[in-house]
Amino acid sequence: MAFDSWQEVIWMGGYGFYVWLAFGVSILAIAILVVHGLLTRKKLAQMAVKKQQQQQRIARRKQQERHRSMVTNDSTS
Amino acid sequence: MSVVIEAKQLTSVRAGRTLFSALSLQLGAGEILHVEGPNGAGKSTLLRIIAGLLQPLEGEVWLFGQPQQHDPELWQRQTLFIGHKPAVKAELTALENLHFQTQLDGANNVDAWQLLETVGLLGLEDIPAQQLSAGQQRRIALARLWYSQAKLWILDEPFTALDTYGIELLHQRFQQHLENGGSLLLTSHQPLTWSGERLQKIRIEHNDEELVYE
Amino acid sequence: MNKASSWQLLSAVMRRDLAVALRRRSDVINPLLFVVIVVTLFPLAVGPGPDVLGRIATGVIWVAALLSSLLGSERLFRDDFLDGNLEQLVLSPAPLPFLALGKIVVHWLLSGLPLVILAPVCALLLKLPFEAWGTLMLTLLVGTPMLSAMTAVGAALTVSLGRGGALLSLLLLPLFIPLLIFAAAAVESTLVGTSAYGQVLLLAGLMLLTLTLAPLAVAAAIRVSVN
Amino acid sequence: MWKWLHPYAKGEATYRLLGLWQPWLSGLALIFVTVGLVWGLFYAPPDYQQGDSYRIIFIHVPSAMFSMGAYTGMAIAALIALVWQIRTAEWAIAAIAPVGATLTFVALFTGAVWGKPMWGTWWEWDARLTSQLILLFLYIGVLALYYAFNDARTGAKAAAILALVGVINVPIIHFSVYWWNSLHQGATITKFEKPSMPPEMLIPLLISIAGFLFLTAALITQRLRNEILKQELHRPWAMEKLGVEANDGV
Repeated sequence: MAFDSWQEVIWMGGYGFYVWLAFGVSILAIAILVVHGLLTRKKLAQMAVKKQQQQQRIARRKQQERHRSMVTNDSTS
Repeated sequence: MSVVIEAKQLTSVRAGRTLFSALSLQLGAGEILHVEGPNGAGKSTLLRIIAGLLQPLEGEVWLFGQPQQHDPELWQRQTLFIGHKPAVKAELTALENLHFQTQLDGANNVDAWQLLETVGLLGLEDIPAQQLSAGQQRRIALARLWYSQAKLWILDEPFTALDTYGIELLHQRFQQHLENGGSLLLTSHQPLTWSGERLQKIRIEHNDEELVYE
Repeated sequence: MNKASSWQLLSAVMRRDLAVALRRRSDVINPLLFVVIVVTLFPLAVGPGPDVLGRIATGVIWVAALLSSLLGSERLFRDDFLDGNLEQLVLSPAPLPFLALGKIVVHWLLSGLPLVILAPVCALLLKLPFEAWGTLMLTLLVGTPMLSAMTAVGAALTVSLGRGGALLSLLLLPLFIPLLIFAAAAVESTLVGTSAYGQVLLLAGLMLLTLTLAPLAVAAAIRVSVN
Repeated sequence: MWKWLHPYAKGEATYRLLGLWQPWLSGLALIFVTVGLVWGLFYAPPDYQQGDSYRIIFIHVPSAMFSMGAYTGMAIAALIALVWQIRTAEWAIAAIAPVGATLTFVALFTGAVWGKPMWGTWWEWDARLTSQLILLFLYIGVLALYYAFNDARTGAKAAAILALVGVINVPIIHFSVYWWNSLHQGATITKFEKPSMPPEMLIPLLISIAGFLFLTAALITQRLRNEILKQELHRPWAMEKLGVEANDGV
């Protein structure tokens, strides 16, 4: 350890403000990047759910159409 | 009959939507192929792929039994693509447009005045194209058909904005082209007043289950 | 189709572009007026003393030239894109980079060359010492073709966006920095009485490199844009 | 034809492979960065000239290195995307650019903060800081272009062309800025270069550099996996990965 006490660590020989500012902002920037990546994934999962619902709606409609055409076929025969 | 153009298993995805998948078609000399389908179904995209402007996601296009990339120069000389944008310079007059167009097509011996008369624009030669009507601009664009030596014409909505006489004129020109062994690939919302066994049709439908997020 | 050499096509494309530009003279003249007006603003802002003006003259003229080259650049391919000529160029039998070079040359003739001719007026307004006028014009003569070429790359990339203006500046201005540095340094060294030979030579080398590579990038960008 | 020769051209395979790497890269990044920074902050001796302010070097130098490195990597991806039309390479551009831009920002910020005690000003037109600033502009340009298009594929290709144009320009810009700096500032000592560093400082610096390498790789991997999922969302495998049972159409 190059320092004798925690006060000295924070003081950094008079340069504490600059050193901790540089480290703090850098770590924050990278943390934001990581969190943004995690949020993106969460958003993708929501989109997947929406897409699944969309597919189900389309499938349901197709089924109804098929059903209807079967009914009309029955009535004509 | 010799095959002029052949599309093999084309798949195209635009803006996250599958327009068509595994689409194949074949067109021989002297044949006409009418691509039909609702708005936004991918007709223009198909034409642009065949013209070589777009890359399909999968599949290939062959001209005279050779793949597209094989001989790009043959491709460019043997096909003529006219899209729905007329490629007419708004600032230039009809005559100037025709003049430059023949030069860009390497048809230096074509008389621009003669061409102007053929497409029925005589008397309008000194008016900038931006002051002409949409139909007249389209006539300038379509004038290329009267001197083109290309075997395959790819026309996206050629009849748009044309009057009855213009449509009739175009049909006559198509007839000549086919008789000379040319082929024609076109889209049109109007039904073709065409009868004959040489007319093929292909229909592209929406496939809506592929609508995805963008 | 009749066989036309690439040269014939190139000349047709260039002549047509020139003919169109002649019908739109204001598009050619406005960027030049912009330069003169910007140059006029500086003496008003920093005072007309020759010591201040003479020092900043080169920088002001060059920055004004960079900005003015952005003004008209959006139009470089926009009209061709909108009226469908761009896709016809792609389909033309001549190599696309070759035609792109033609468009760059036309753009330079209409924007770069007038700027070189205008330079003495700007130099006069900003009280640039007379002995540096020649170097200033020389740097503009060598530098503006690079401007046209880089601008063409940016314009081709953003042509299908319809609202490329601010984006185009963002893409291009950082790439202009070496040009600005060497051009300003060349004039500077003439002012202090040393030879500007090295810097001008360096600019000429950069110009050749840019004119070789930019048409390839423009062609690739056009192919992407007509998509 | 080419496409099928590249197994990694397929989204799912690439996604899986990256998934295998990601925990290792993240773990290594965490360990090395922590060790490097803690060592550098608390255990390395102070510099005899700059005192404790030099400790910023343990972040500044690695981030500056990989901000440049990431740009080169992005340009290589761009080249692959344009020449071989491999879609994963297109997505890699979108994955690398934000990481590179963040590293550039970190290098720029730490450089500026370091400049305050050294030069007495928050911003000095130092050659390295200036070229980092321009690099940041270049990154922002690529990102802006990538997301400017409606069609993701068009945007990726346009951004790829710009990245290649940029990578040719980066050395020219770099050279011109250094040259310009020497012209205007004469022989100021560049405070960031440390020709001879005692091992007590060099070792934590090297560890930190290694840590940032893993960190960069891990961040890119995370974003690339997201990008693959985003672009392949219409395929059943991607939906399953996101915890949704895919309805296979009809």
